[in-house]
Amino acid sequence: MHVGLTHFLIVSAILFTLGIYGIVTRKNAVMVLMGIELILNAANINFVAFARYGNFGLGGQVIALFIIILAAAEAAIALAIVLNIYKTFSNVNVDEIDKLKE
Amino acid sequence: MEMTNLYQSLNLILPELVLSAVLVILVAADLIYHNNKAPVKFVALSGIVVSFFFLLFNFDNSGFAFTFGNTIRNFGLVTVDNFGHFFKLIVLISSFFVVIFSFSSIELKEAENRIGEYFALIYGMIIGMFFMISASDLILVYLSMELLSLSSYVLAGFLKLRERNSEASLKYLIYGAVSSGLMLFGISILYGMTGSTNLYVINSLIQGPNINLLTLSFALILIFAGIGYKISSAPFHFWTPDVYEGAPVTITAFLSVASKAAGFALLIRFIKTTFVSYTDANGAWNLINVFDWQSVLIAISILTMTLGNFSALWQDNMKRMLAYSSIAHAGYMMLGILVLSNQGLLAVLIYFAFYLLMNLGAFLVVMLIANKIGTEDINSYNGLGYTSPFLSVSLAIFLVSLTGIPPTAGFIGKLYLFIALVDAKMIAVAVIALLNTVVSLYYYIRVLKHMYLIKTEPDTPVIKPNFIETLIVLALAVPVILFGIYFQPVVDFAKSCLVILGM
Amino acid sequence: MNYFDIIFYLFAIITVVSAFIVVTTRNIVYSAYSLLLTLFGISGIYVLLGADFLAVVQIMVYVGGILILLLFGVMLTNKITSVDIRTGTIHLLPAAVGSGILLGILWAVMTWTDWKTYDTQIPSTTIFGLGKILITNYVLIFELLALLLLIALIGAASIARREETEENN
Amino acid sequence: MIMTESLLVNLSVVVLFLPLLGFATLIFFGKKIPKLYLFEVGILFGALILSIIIMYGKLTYFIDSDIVSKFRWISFSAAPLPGYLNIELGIKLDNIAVIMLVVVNIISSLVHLYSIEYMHGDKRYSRYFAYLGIFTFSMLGIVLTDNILMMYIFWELVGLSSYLLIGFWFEKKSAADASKKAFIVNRVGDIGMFVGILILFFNYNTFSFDSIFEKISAGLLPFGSEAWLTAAGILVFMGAVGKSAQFPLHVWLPDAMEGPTPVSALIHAATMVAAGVYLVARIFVMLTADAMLVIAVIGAFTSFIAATIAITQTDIKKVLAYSTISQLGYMIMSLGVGAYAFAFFHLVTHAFFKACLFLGSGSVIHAMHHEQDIRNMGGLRKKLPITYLTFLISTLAISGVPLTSGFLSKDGILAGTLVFGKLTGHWLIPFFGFTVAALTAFYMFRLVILTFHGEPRDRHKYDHAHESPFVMVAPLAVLATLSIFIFYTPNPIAPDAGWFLGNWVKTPEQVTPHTTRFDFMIPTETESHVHSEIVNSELYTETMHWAHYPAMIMSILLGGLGILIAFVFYQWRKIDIDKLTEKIKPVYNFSLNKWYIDELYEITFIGQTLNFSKALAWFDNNIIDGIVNGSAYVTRYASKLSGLFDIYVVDGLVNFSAFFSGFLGLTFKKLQTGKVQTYVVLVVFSVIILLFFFKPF
Amino acid sequence: MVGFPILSLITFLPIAGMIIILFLPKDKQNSIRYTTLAITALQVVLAIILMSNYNYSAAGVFEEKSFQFIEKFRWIEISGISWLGTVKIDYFLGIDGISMPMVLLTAIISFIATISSWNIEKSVKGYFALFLLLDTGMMGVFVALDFFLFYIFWELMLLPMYFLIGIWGGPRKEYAAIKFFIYTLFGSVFMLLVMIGLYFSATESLADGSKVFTFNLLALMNQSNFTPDGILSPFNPHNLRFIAYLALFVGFAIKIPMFPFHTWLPDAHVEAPTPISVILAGVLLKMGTYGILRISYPIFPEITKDLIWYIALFGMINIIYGALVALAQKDFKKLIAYSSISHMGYVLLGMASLTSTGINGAILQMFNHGTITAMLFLIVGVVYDRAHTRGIYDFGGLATQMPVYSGFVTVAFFAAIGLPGLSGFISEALVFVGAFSINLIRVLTIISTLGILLGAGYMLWTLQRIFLGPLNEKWTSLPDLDKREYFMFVPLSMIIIFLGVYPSAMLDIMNASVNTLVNFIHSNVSTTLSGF
Repeated sequence: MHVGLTHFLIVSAILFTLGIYGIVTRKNAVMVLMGIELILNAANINFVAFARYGNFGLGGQVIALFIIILAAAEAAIALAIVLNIYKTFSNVNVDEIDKLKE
Repeated sequence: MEMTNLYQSLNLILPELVLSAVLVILVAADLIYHNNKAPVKFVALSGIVVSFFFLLFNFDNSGFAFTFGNTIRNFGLVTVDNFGHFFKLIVLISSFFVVIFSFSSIELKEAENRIGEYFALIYGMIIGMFFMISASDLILVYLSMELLSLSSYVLAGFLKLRERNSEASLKYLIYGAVSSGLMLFGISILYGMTGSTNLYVINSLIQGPNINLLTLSFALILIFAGIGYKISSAPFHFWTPDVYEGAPVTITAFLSVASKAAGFALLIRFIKTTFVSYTDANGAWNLINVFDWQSVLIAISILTMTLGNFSALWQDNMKRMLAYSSIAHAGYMMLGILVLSNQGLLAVLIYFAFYLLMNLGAFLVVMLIANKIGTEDINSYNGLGYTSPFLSVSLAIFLVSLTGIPPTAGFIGKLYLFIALVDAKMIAVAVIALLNTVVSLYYYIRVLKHMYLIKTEPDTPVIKPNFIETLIVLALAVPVILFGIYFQPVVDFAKSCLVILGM
Repeated sequence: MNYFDIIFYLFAIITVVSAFIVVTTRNIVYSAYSLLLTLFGISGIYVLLGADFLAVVQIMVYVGGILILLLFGVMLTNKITSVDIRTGTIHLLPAAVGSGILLGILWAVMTWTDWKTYDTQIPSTTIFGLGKILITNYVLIFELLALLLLIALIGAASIARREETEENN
Repeated sequence: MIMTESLLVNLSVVVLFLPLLGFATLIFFGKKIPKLYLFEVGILFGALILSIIIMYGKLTYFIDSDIVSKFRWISFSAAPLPGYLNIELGIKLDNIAVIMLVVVNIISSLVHLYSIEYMHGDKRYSRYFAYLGIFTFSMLGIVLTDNILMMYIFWELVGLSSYLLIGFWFEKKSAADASKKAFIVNRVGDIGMFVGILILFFNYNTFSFDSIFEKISAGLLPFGSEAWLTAAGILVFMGAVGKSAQFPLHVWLPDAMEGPTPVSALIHAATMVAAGVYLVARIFVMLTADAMLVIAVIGAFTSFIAATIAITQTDIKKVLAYSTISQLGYMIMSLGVGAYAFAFFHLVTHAFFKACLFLGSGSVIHAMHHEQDIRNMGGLRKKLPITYLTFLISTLAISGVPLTSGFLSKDGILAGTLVFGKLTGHWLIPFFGFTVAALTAFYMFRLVILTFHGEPRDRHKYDHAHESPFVMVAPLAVLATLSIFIFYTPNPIAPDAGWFLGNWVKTPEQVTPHTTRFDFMIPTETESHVHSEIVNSELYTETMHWAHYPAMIMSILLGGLGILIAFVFYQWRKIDIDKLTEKIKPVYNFSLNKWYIDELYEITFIGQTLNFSKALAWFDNNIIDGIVNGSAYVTRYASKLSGLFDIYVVDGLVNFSAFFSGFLGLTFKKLQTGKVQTYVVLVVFSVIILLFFFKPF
Repeated sequence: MVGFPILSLITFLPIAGMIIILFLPKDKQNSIRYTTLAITALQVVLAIILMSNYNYSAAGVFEEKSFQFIEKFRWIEISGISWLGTVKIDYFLGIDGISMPMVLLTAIISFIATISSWNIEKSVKGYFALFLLLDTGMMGVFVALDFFLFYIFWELMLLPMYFLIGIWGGPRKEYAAIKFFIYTLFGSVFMLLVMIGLYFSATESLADGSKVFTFNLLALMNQSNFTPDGILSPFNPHNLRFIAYLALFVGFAIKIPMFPFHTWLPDAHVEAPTPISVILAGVLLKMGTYGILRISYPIFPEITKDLIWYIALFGMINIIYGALVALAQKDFKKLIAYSSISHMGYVLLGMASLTSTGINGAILQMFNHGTITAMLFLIVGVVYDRAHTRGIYDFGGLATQMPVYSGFVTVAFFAAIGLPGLSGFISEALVFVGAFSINLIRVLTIISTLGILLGAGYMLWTLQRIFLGPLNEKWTSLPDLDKREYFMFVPLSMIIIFLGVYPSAMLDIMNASVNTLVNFIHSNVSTTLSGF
C-alpha cells in the first residue's frame, strides 16, 4: 500500500490521542502543556496533509503557520501561569490544585 | 485584493479598529503614567464609549469584509450584520459596566499598579469577542476565540498571589486549551472534507453528495465542544463554577455575560450560516440534512439547565451559585436556538438583553457586598436586608428577574423563549424548562431568605454604596423592572437585529 | 515501497514513538527531550507534504522557542537536584479507555472517509505563495495574530513579573 | 273588628318579629339598661294577645281556607339551567298554624314570666332573655312558614337558640357538652331533611308546601318513582327525628336538661321538640304508606325506649325528659298511623301539661337549692302546696286519667293505633302504645310520690324549702288549668265532639297517588259523611268508631294499673324496690344506662369519626405532604449526605421530588471534583457519547 | 363615570400608596399605618362607587361590550416582520358580575387586614409597602381581561406574599413561605404554558381587518377565532386542549387549594401573621376558583363539561377531607385553615354543576367564605395576640372572660357552619341545590352534605373547647376586644348577617353574568351529557 493521505491522517490521529492521554494522566502541569502541544501539532498535520492531497492550495499551510504562532503565544502565557502556580502552591501538580470544588 | 475592497472592509470593522487602537493607547498610557493610574482608567472607559458610538454609527451597515476576491470565495472572513451588531452591543455595554465595576473593586485595589495591564487584557477580550461574533471563517473563529481565551486566562488569575485566582487561571487554561484543541482538530477534519474554512463555502459544499456523515458528525461535535466550552453548556461546563468562583468578581461578571454572548453569537452564526439551506416564510430554518442539530441541542440544553439548576441548589458561595445559575441560563438560551427559527433567534436576543442587565446587576451587588464583608458566602448575608436595604432590594430584583417572575425583565425573556418553543410545538421541552424554572426558585430565593428572613446579627455590616455605585446599580435595576412592564422597545430593537447575512 | 514511503514511515515512527514516550515516561526531562524528537519528526512529515517553509518554522518556533520555554518551565518549577525529575500519573484507566475509544473512532473516521484526493504535484517552494496570501487574503488574521502576541506578551509579563508590593504579602 | 287576610298576615308578621326585636334590644342594650328584660316579657305578652287575635280571626272568618302570602327572596330571572328559578318566602296561616302560634306564645310568655324570678341574680340575666327572644322568633318562624326552605332556615335557627340556651351555663362542662351534642345530633337529622328538600326542589322547582303538594297530586313524582316519594318523605322526616328526639337521635334531649329549667320547659318539652311533629304534620299529605309505616314504627319504638328508661331515672328533669321523648314518640307514631288530628291534639295538650311539669320541677329545684335528685326529696307537698297541686294535675294528664286533656288526646292516639293494627295487621304498634301508657302512668307517679309524698330524705334542704313566689306559681296555675278537658271539648270522653277536633283540626287528604297509600287513607267519594272532617275511607271511620271505647277502657285500665304499681312500690312500700332491682339487675342497669345507646354512639360513630379524622390528619401530614415532599427517608438520606444542605431548602426542594433533585444534585456535585483533568476526561467521554447518540447512521 | 379610569385607579392606588410609604421616614410608623389605612379605605369607597354605578343587566363574560368600566388600550405592539405577524398585548380591564363581588371583597378584606395590621411592630415600613403591593396584585387579577395582564398580576402577588409570611411569620415561617412560593409558582408555570399555547391558537380581528394572535381572554372564548392548526384549537384534530385544560386547572387548583395540592395552605396559614392569613384565606384562595370561572370554563367549555364529575369529586373530597382533618387539629389556626379547604370544596362543587344556581352559589360562597374566614382568622389573631398560644386545649371558658369577643366568635362560627340567617347558609344551599340538579354528580352532592354535619362538629367542638366550660385560670387577665379590634369585627359581622338575610344584594350583581356564562358553556358544546 502506497503511502497516501490516510497514513498522514493516522499519524495525526495517534498524536491527537496521545496528546489527550498525556493531558489527562500527567500530574505535572508542564507535562500537561506538552500534551496540548501534541494536539495542536496533530491538527497541523491534518491541515497540511489535507491541503496537499486535496489540492486546496496554500490555505492549509497558512493555517498551520498561524497555529504554530498561536501555540507559542499560548505556551508563553501557560508557562507564566504555571510559574505563578508554583509560587503560590509550591508545586505544579495539577491534581493537587483543587481548592475550588464542590 | 483590491484597495477599495480593503477600504470597505476596514470601514466595516471600524469599531474593532477603534478598540485595537485604544488598546495600543492603553499600553502606551500605562507606560507613561507610572504612578497615577487614573488616566489609564479614563482611557479604558472612554475607549469603550467611543467604540460604542462607532458601533452605533455602523449599525445598519452590513456586508462581507475581507473577501477573497475569487468567485467561489466571495464571502469574506468577517460578516458584518445587525445580528452581530446586537451582540457587540451586548459585549460593549457589559464591558462598560465591568470597567466601572473595576473602579470600585476592592480586590483590584491591591493590584492597582498593574491596572493598565488589566484593562489591556480586557480590551484583548473585547476584540476577541468582536471577531468571534462576526467571524465567518473557522480559522478566524478559532484565533479570535484564542485571543479571548488567552486574555481571560490571565485575567482569571490576575491577582497572582491569591490561591483561588491562580488555581482558577490554571484550570481555565488547561480546560480551555483542551477544548480549543478539540475544536481545532474538528476544524481540520472539516477542512479536509470541504477544502475550506469559510462557513459559506462549507455550506454550499456539504449540500453536495458524498459527504461522509460520520466524519462530519465527529468534526461538528469536536467543534461544538469548543463552542460549548465558551457558552459553558453541559457537558463542557466543568470549568465554569471553579473559574467563576476563583476569578476576580469583575472578570466573573464579564465572563458570564460578554464571553457567553460571544459564544452564543458564534454558535448561532455557525449553525445558521453553515447548516441552513433556506429560511422559509414563517422564519423557520431549513437544515441541510447532514447533522441533527435539533436533537443535539435539545439534549444539551435540557442537560445544561437541569445540571445548572440542580447543582446551584447546593452552593453556599454566591459567585459559585451564580456560576451554576449562568450555566442554567445557557441552557435556557439554547432553547431559543434549538427551535431553529427566527422566532427562537428573536427570543435569544431578547433574553440576552435582559440577561445582561440582571446578571451583571447580581454580580455587581455581590461585589459591592464582598467589598465590605470580604466574602461571598451566602450565610454571611444574614440580615443584610435590614442593614443595607438598597443593595438588598436591588439584589432581590436581579434574582427575581433571574428566576423569571413577573413583573421583571427576566420573565419577558423567558416568555419569549417559551413562545418560540410552543410555536415550534415542543411542548415537552417547554415543560421541562418550566419545571427547571421552578427548581431555580429555590436557590435564588434562598439568598433572599438569608437577607430578609434571618434575623440581623449584631455584626451584620451596614453597606452604603457611594454615589457612582448607586447610580450604576440603579442603571441596571430600574430597566429590569421597567422592561418587565414595558418591553416593546427591547423587542423592537431585537427584531431589527435578526438579520444574519447568508443563505 | 519507494523512498517516499520509507522516509514517511521513518518519520512517522519517530514521531509516534517519541510522542508515546513523551506521555508515558515518568521522567520529565526524558519527556521533554522526546518531545523534541516528536517535533523533529513532524517537521520531517511537513517536508514530505511539501511544506518546506512550515517545516523550518516548526523547528525554529517549536524547537527553538516553545520547547525551550517548556524546559525552562520544568527547571523553574522543580528543585533541580538531579536530571531525574519524576512525575506521577493519574486517571490511567479512564484515560487509557477514553483514548483507546477515541483512537478507534479517529481511525475509523480517517480510513473510512472517502477524502477527495488529487494527484500530488511536485512540491515547489511555498514561501512566495505564503507570503502573498498572508498579506492579502489572511491579512486580517495576520494582524489579529499580532494583537494576540501583544496580549500574550502583556499577559505573560503581567503574571510572571515580580511585584514588590505583592511580594511583601 | 274587621278581619281581612292581609290584616292577619300583617299581624302575624308583627308577632313573628316582635321577639326578634326583643332579642336585638337586649343583646345590644341589655347590660347597659337595667330591667330591660321587662321589655322583653312585655313584648311576649303583646305577641300573645296578637296571636290570640289572629287565631280568633282565622278560626272565625277563614276557617276553611288557608291564608298564604309570599314575597320573592332570591330571583335568578331567566336562568338557562335549571330554567326559571325564584326562591320565595312566605307565610301560611292555616288552622294548625294559628293554634300553634297561640300555644307557642302562651308557653313562651309564661316561661318568660316564670324566668323573671327563676333566673334572678344570674350574671347573664339579660342575655338569657335575649336568647329566649330569638328562640321564640325562630319557633314562630317554623309555625308560620309556607315553604320548606324557610322551615329549614328557622329549623336551624331554633337549633341555634337551643344551643345557646342549653349551653347558657357554659362554665359547666356538662352544659357545654350538652349544647354541642344537641346541635350536632340535630344536624344529623337536618342533613336528611336537607337532602329531602333537595329532592323536592329539584323535582318541583319550588319550596312551597302547597305547590309541591299540588304537583304531587297532579301525578308528578320525584324522579318519576314512588320509591323516591317515599324516600323524600322519610328524609324530610329525618329532620323531625332529630328535632323531636326520636330514636336513634333522641340522645341529645336528656342531656339538654343542663339548660335552665324554664328553658327545658319551653324548648325541650313544649315547643321546639314539637316542631318535628309539626313538620311531619305539614308534610303529612305527601307521605306514602311505606313512609308512614317507618314513621309509626320509629315513633312507637321511641316512646317505648324512652318509657323504659324513664322508670329508673333519678334526676327529676331526666325523668321528665324521657317522658317527653316518649310522648313525642306517641305523636310521631300517631302521625304514622294516620291519626293526624290526634297527634296534633296531643301536641297541644302535651305542650301545656309538660310545660307545667317542667316548670313545676323548676319550682322544686328552686326550692331545694338546685337539688335535682329525687332520692333526696320527698314530702315536699307540705312545703310546696301549689306546686304540688299543679304538678299532680299535670301528672294525671300525662298519665291519661279521665277529665284531663291528656286523657282525650292519648285516647285518640291509642284508638288510632288500634285501628291501624286492625287494618294493616301491624299489631306491634298498638302493643307499644298501650304498654307505654301503663309505663307512663307508673313512672310519672313514681316521680310524684318520691318528690312530694313520704318523708323528706334530706332534712336540711327540706327545712329550707319554701313555696316559690307568685311569678313562678302563676304560670304553673295557668298551665295546669289548661290541662283540664274543658278547654278542648265539652264532653270529657269524646275528644272529637269538641271544637278543637271537630272544627279546627281535620285530617287533610293525602296527595300521594292512591297506589302508595294505605287503603284506609283513600277517601270514599260516593257518600257524604256526617263526620266530614275525616276524609279517610268509610272503613276507617267505622273502625275508628269500633276502636273508640276499647281503647279508652284499656288506657284507663292500664293507666290505673301503672299508678297502682307506683303506689305499691313507693308510697306503701309493699314491695322492697331495692331487692327487686337487685333481682333484675341487668334489666335495671340496661334501663338506668339508657340502653347504652350513648356509649354505643361514643364507641362507633363519634369514636370512629375521630379516629378516622386523626388517621386522615396523619395521612395528610405524612403521606400527602410526604408524597409531595418526598419520603422522609430520602430527605434524611439527602441531608445526611451533605451537611451543607440547608434544611429549608431540602424541605422546599423536595416539594417536587427529593429523590430526583437530591440524587441529581449529588451526582452533579460528585462530578465537580475540582480536578481539571477529571473534567477533561469527562469532556472526552462526553464527546464520545455525543457521537454515539447523534451518529447519523 | 364613563371614561374615568376607575378600575386602574382602584388597582394601582395601592402602588401609589406604596411609593408614598417608601418616601416616608422609617420611624414615622403611624403615618405609614394611616397612609395604608387611607389607601385601603379609598379602595373600599371606590369599590362602592363601582357597585353603585354597576349595571345589573349587563352580562359580560364573553362579550366585550357588556363588560363595564372597560379600559382598553394597546400596551405592547410589535409588528413589521412577516413571519412574526403583529404581536399585541392589551391593557384591558373590565368587570362583570363574576368579578364585581371579588373586587368588593378584595377592597373590604384589604381594609380589614390593614386595621388588623396595626400592631405589627417589626419593619413597619416594609410591611405596609409589601402589603400594598400585594393589594395591587390581588385587585389586578380580578379586573384583568387580558391573559397576559392577568398572569402578571397573578405572579405579582407571589413575592410580597413570600416576604410577608417569611419575615413577619411564625417560627417555621421560612418553610411555610418557600412552600407557598414553590407551590404557586409550580402551578403558574403551567398556566404560562397554556397561556402561550392559547396565544398561538387563536386570532383576533383588529379594527383594520387584520387578524393577529391574541392574549385577549374574550377573543379566546370565541371558538370561531381559533385557527385551524393551533395546538389548542378545537379545529385541530390533534389538539392538546385536554392536557392544556388539566395544566391550567392544576395551576388554579393549587391556589384554591384543591386536594391533593392543599398541603401548603395549613403551613402558610399557621405561620403567617394574622392579617396575612386574612388576606390569604379571604382573597387569595378565591383567585383559583375565579380563574377557573373566568378562564377555564369559557375557553374550554367542552372539556369543562366532560370533566364536571371529576371537579365535583374533588369538591366533595375537599369538603369531607378538609372537615375530617380539621376535626383532628389541636392548633386553632390550623383548624381554621383546614376548614377553609373544606369550604372551598363547596365552591368547586357548585361550579361543577354548571347550573346558574350552582355557580351563583359558588361565587357567593367565594364572597362569603372570604368574609367569614377572614373573621375566623381575625378571631384566632385576637386570642393569639393576648395568649401567645393557639393550642385549642390551652384554653377553655374564654366566653366568661371576653364576652364581646365571644359574641363575634359565635357569629363567625355559626356562619361557617352554615347557619341560616348568616351568609354562609345561602351559598351552601345554592351550591347544593345546583349540584343536586345534575344527575351525574347527584350522589357526590349527597355525600357532600355530610360536610354540613362535620362542619358543625369541628366548629362547635372548638367553640366548646376554647370558649365554653370552666375558665382556665391562666387567662383570668385577658382583656376583651379593644376599639380597633371592634372595628375589624363589626363590618364583617354586618356583611355576614346582611347577606344572610338579603343575599339578593350580591346575587343580583352576578346573576346576569352567571346566566350568560352557563348559557355560553352549554351552547358552545354540541354533545350533551346525561343530566342536562
